[in-house]
Amino acid sequence: MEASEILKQFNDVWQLRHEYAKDWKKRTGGKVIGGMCTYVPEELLYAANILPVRILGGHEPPTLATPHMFDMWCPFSRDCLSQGLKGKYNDYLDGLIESNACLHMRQAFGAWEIHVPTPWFYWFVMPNAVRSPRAKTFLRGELAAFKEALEKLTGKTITDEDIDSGIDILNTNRRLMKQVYEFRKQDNPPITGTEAMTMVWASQLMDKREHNELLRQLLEELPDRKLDRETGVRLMIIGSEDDDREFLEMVESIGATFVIDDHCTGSRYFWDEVVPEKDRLQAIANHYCDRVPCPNKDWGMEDCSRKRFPHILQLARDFRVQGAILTQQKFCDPHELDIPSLTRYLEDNDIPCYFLEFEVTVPVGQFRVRVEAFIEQILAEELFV
Amino acid sequence: MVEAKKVEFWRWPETSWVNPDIDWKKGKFITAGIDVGSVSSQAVVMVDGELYAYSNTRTGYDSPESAWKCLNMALEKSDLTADNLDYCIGTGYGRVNVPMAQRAITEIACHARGANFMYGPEVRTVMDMGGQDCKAIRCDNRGAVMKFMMNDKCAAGTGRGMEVFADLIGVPVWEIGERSFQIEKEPPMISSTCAVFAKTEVVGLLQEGVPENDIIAAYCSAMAHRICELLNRLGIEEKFVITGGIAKNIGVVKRLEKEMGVTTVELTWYAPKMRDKGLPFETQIAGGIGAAVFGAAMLERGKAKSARKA
Amino acid sequence: MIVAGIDVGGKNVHIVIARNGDIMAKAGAPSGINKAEAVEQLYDETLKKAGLKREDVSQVVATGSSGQRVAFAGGVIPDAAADARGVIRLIPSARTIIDVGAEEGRAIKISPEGKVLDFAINEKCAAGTGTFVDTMARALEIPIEEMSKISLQSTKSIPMNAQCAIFGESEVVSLIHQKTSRQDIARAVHDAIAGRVGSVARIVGIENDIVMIGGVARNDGFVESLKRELEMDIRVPENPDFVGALGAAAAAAAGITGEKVEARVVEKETIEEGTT
Amino acid sequence: MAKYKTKGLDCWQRAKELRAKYYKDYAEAHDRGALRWEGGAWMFDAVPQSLEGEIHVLTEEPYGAAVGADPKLQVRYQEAAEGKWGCARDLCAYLRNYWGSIVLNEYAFGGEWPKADFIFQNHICCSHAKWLQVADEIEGGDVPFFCFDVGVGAYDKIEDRQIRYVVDQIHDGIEFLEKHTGRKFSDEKLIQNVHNTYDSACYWAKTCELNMAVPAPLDEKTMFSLYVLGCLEKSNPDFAHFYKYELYPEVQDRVANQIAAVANEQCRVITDTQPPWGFLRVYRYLEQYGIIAVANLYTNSLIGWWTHDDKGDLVPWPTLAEQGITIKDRDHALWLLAEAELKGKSQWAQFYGAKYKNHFVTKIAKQWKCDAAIIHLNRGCEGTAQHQMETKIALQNMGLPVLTFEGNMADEREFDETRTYRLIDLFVRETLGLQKVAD
Repeated sequence: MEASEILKQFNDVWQLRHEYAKDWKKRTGGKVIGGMCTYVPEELLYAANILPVRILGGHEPPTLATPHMFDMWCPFSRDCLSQGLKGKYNDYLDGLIESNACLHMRQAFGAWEIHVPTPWFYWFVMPNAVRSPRAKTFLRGELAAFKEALEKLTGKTITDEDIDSGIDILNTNRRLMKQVYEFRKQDNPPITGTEAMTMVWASQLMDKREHNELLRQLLEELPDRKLDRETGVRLMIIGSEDDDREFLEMVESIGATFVIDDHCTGSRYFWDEVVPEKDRLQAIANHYCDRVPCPNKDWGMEDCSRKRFPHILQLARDFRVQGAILTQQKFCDPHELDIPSLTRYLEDNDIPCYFLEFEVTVPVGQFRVRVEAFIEQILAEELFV
Repeated sequence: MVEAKKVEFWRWPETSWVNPDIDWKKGKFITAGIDVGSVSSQAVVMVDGELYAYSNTRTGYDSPESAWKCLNMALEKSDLTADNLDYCIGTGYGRVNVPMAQRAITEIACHARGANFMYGPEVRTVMDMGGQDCKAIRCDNRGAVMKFMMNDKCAAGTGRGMEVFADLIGVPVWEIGERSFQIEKEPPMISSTCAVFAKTEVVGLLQEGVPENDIIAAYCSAMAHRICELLNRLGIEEKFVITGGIAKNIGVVKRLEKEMGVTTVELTWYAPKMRDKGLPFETQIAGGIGAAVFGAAMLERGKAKSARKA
Repeated sequence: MIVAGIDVGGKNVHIVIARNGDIMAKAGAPSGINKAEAVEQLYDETLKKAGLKREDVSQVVATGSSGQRVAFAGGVIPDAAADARGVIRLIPSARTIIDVGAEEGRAIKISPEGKVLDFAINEKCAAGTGTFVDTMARALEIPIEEMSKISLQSTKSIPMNAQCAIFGESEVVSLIHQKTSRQDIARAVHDAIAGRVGSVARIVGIENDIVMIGGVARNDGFVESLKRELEMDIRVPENPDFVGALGAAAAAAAGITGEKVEARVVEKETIEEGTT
Repeated sequence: MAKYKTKGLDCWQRAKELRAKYYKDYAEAHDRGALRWEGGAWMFDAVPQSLEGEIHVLTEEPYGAAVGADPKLQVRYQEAAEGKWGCARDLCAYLRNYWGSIVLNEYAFGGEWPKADFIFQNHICCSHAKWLQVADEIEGGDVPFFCFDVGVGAYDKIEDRQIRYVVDQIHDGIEFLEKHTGRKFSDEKLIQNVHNTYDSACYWAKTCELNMAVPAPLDEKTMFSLYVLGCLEKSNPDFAHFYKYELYPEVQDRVANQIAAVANEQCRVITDTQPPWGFLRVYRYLEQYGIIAVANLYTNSLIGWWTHDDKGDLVPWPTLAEQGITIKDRDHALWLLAEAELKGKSQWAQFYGAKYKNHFVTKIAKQWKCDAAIIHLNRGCEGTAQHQMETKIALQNMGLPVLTFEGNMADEREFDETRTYRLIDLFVRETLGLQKVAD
C-alpha cells in the first residue's frame, strides 16, 4: 500500500472514530472503553481484550456542555462532554475511565457519569508525585485493583501472558511510531507534521495490532516517499492535546513543517516504553511514573526542577527545530502554569517561541497572520540580507 | 451601509499626498506597499526608497477593490500609474487579495520595518494599534522582528473599540485626544474590558451626567492600560514608537507614556523633511512604507525582478 | 383602572398603556443617551395616542436595564419578571422564555402562573446579544432586516467562532475575503449567536412552549437558527419587543410595583476574609 | 420588631488578633532566628512545625485571599504576575496574587516579600505543587522544595494502601526537612501538633454542626473569618485552643439562648465555594431580606473533618480523646493525620466526581434545613468550583430554588457587582417571593 494511502487510513479512523469502534466490536466481540487522558494503563486493557479509545472533541461549539460546565472550563473538556451528551458514544461505549486527570477533564467525567448512559465507570488513581519512588509502589497496588476490576467486568482472568502481550502490543506501537518520527529528522521529511500527528491520533482510537500492521507497511514506504512541497521552517509544536488538523494544515501550507511535537496526542503519548521485568504490574507502574510527565505531575523532589523541559529541548535539538509554537487550550491550568517558564527556558536556549491560545474552533484567519509573522521572524535573514 | 445616513464620527478622514520634489521618471526602482487592513487601507509608493506618494482610505467590502481604491487615490495627483510599478508588496489583513502585488508580507514585519524607516534605527519596540488587533513588536536596528505579541480573543482596546466609542458619544475620533485633557481631574478608567460592555458602561456614565470629556478621558486611559498590559508581557525597550491610527490620539499616547514611564520617540530625520513639505504626518502608513521598503531592497539585492509593464 | 408599563432597555424604550388588561396605546423609540428624556417624550406621545393625561394613569411600573430612569414610575420590577408576566399573558402555555436584547441574552423558566422559577443570562461576553448582530450587519454592509432575509436563503452552515463582537467582525471580513456568499455569512452569524443563546437556554432546562421575545425575535433568520440549534419549535408573539412593557403594565394592574432601587449596602463591621 | 435577639461574637476580636500575629510572626521570623516556610492551606503543617526551635509558616491560599479582599492591591499584584511574569489571566486568582506579590517584592502586610527557607507542600488540585514551584522560580529557584501527593481517591475508597502511600511520602519529607534545615525533627512536638490539628479540625466541624439550629447562631460571612485560622496553621496551640475552648463553647451558648446571627432569619441558604472576597457586603444585602447563609461544603470542610453516622448523616469526625487513642510513635502520628485528612475532609471528595460533591451538598442542604441555594460560579478557583453546575441541578432536583452568579473570589475584574445585585433582586423577589424585612 502507498504511504499516502496508509496515512489516509489513519485520517479516516480519526474522522470516523465511532464507525471504526462499532465495526471493531462487531468483528471481535470485544468491549470498547474510553479514556479521558493518556495515563490510562492501556496495557491491561489490551490484556483483557478491550479496545481503549481516547475521548476527543468534535471541534464544534460545545453548546450542550454549558448547563454542566460553565465557561471557565477548558474548551476541549467541554467539547468532549458535549460529544458524549450528543450521544455519539451511546451505542457502543462499554465504559469510561478517569485516570486522575486535570480538573477540567474531571468535570467532564463527573457530568458524563450522571448524564451520559454508560454501563461502566472507573476512577483510576494515577498518582501525581510521579518522581517520588513511593508513587511506583502505590501505582502497582492501583494497577492490581484495576486488573481485578477488569476481570470482574469481562468475567475472564488476566494471566501474566495476557499482560505480556498487552505490554508487547503497546511497546511495539511505541517503537514503530518512534521509527516513523525518526524520518522527520531528515532535511526534507517524507511525512508532514499533520500526517505524523494524525497517525498518533489514530493509534489512540484504533486497535493497535492493526495500527502496528499499517505502521510496518508505512515504514517500508517512507524511505522512497518524496513530498511535492517545500519543508520551509522546521517547527516544533508544544501543548496539551491537539487534534486540530485544520490548524496544522494551515501552518504547513505557509512555508513551515512541524518536525516534532510535545503533545499528549503526540510524542508524549508514546515516547517511552515499558521496561519488562518479572513483576509485570511493577513494570507498567514504573513506565507511567517514568514517562515524560504531564505538566500537572512534573515537579522535583528537592527543588523546583521539571523533567519535561530538558526532554523538550533535547527533542528540539535532535529534530533541528528553528522555532516552537506553544499552544494552549484556553483555561488549561496545567500548561498555563508551565508556559511562562518553558518560554523562558527555550528562548534562553535560542529557540524562538510563539504562543497561541486554542478554542474549540480556531480562528484560522487570526492565527495565520500570527504564524506567518513568526515564520518571517525566523527567516528574517531572507528579508534583510 | 448601516450608518450611511448618520455622520460617521468613527472614521478618520481619508488622506493622500504626493511628493512634489520627486520626478518619478528619473527613479530606478518604483515600489509600492499596499496595506489592506480590516478597517483602513493605505498605499505607499516609493521611488528609490524615497517616499513619493501615499493614501489612507477606508477598507471596503471587497479587498481587491480596496487595494485598487487606495493605490489610485495615492496616484490621483500624479501621472504615475500602476503599470509603472517595478514591484508591489501587499500587507495587512487582505494581503493575499492585493491584485497588483507580486508578494505578500505580514503587517507585523512591515510595521517593524516601516517604523525603523520612519523613526530611525534606534527603535526597539513598536506598538501598532490596528483596527482589530494590537501588536507589540520588538525589533533590531534593521527593523527585523525579534519577538512580537498580539492581543488574543478579546478585542478590548483596539482601534475598532475606539471607533465604536467615538460613534457612541458622537465625538469625531480625531478630536478625542484633545478633548480627553479638557478635564479637571483624571477620572477612574472605564472598567469593562469588553468593547460592547464598555459601551453600556459609557451610556451609564452619560446618564449620570458625567461630563463628556471625563468619559473620553476614562476611555482613553482604559485603552492605554490595555496596551500597557500587552507591552508589559513583551517587555518594553526604548526607543519606543507607536504606529497606526491610535498614534494620532494623544489622549491614549500620553496616558500610555505615563503608565509605562516611557516617551514615544519623536520623528527623527524624516519629520522636518515632511513638515517642510506641509505633509500631515500619517502614522497609519507605517505598514505600507515597510512593504515598499522591502520591495526596494529586494530589487536592489536582485532578490526580485522588476514587474514593470510600462 | 388605567396603568402603564415602561421598558427602558440598552437601546430602546417601549411603553404600553392598558385599561383593564386591554392595550389602549403602545409606542417604542430609541432610548439614546439621555434615557430619562427619551422616556418623558415617548410617554407623552403614548398618552396622546390613548387620548389620556398623566393623571388618568393610576399606576406606572418600569422595567428594563435602565428602569430606574423612569422618575415618575411607582416602582421598578426586574426585567425577567416583566418578561414572565408579559409572556404568560400572551401565551399561557409558555414555560421557557428566551429574550435577546441589545446587550443581553437571557432564558427564563416560568411556572403556569408566570412565576420565575429559574433564569440564566449570558455572562461577560457580548456574543449572544443583539449588538453582536448589529456589528456583523455593519461588517456585511447591509441592514439587519436584509441580513435576516438573506440568511434564510442560505443552505450551508459555516462554523463561526463567536467569541467577541469585534473579532466576529474580522471573521466576517475574512469570510468575505474567502468569497463566501453574504447569505451564508449571514446564516453563519445567526448560527453562532444561536449557539450562545441556545446554551444559555439549556441552563434553565428547556420546556415547551418556548417563546422568544426581545428585539432580536424580529429577526426571522435568527429565530430559524435558534430552532435548528434547539431542535424545537419556538413561538414568537407579535410585537415581541413590547412584551417587557406589557408585563410591567400587567404588574401595575396587579398592584405589584416592586420597589425603587435605593442604596443597597448596609456595612457592618468589615471582616477579614481568609482562605483557600 | 426583630424575630430573634442577636449580638456579635465575644471571641471575634481574639480571632482577629491571632490572625494578625500570625502574619507578623512570619515577617519577623528571621529577626528572631526562626525558620520560615511556605505551604498550602491544606498542608499537614503539623509536620514541618515539629522541627526543633521556632518556626513559622505562610500558607498560600489565605494570603492570596487576604490580597483579594483589597481590590486595589489585588489588581496591582495580578497585573504584575500577568505582565511581568507572563502568566495567564485565568489561572487561580490567589496564585496570581501570590506570584505578583513576589514579583513586586512586596508583602501585603507591610515590608518586602519575606522569602522562605523551604517549601513544604501537598498536591491535590492542579495548581498546588506548581504554585510554589513557580514561586520558587520567581524567587531565584534556590528555595528547597518538597511536595507530596494526597490525590489518592475519594474518602470511601481509602484503604491502608492509600494512607501508607501518603505517610511514606511524609517520612521522606521529614528527611528532606532535617537535611535542608539542619534542625532535628522532634517526635514529641509532632505528637502534640497532631493533637492540636485534631482539635482544630474536629471542633470546627462541631461548631458548624451547631449551625443546624434555627435560628442559626452563625452566618457564613462571620464563619469565613473564623475558619481561616485553621487554614493558616491547624497545629498551632493557640488556634486549637481557640476552636476548642473559645469559639465552640460560645456558639453552644448562643444556640442554648436562641441568639441569632441574623435577627430576622426567614430564609436559610446553602452556598458553594468562596465568595468574591472584595464584596462580602453582598451577604449584608441578603440579610435585609432575612436571608442567611448557614452552610457550605467549603466552609464546613475546608478545615473541618466529617464522617457519616449509621443513618448516613454527616457528623463531625471524632477527636482523638473521643476515640480513646494515644499516639504511639512518629508513624502512628502521621498515620492518624493522613487517615483523618483523606477520609474526613469532605471538601476533597469533589475531586473524584460530581456524584461525590452532590452527595455531600444535598445532605448539607437537608441537615442544615436550607430553603434555597446561592452558588457563586467561581472563576478564581478550579478546585472549589468543581461540578458547580451539577450541584445546581442536584439541589434543584431536591426542590430548592437556586441562584447562580459568575464571579471570582479574588479578581474583581471578573465580578460585576451591579449585575449581581440585579440577579439577586430577581431571585429574591420573584423566585423566593421575599420582601425586605425591617431591621
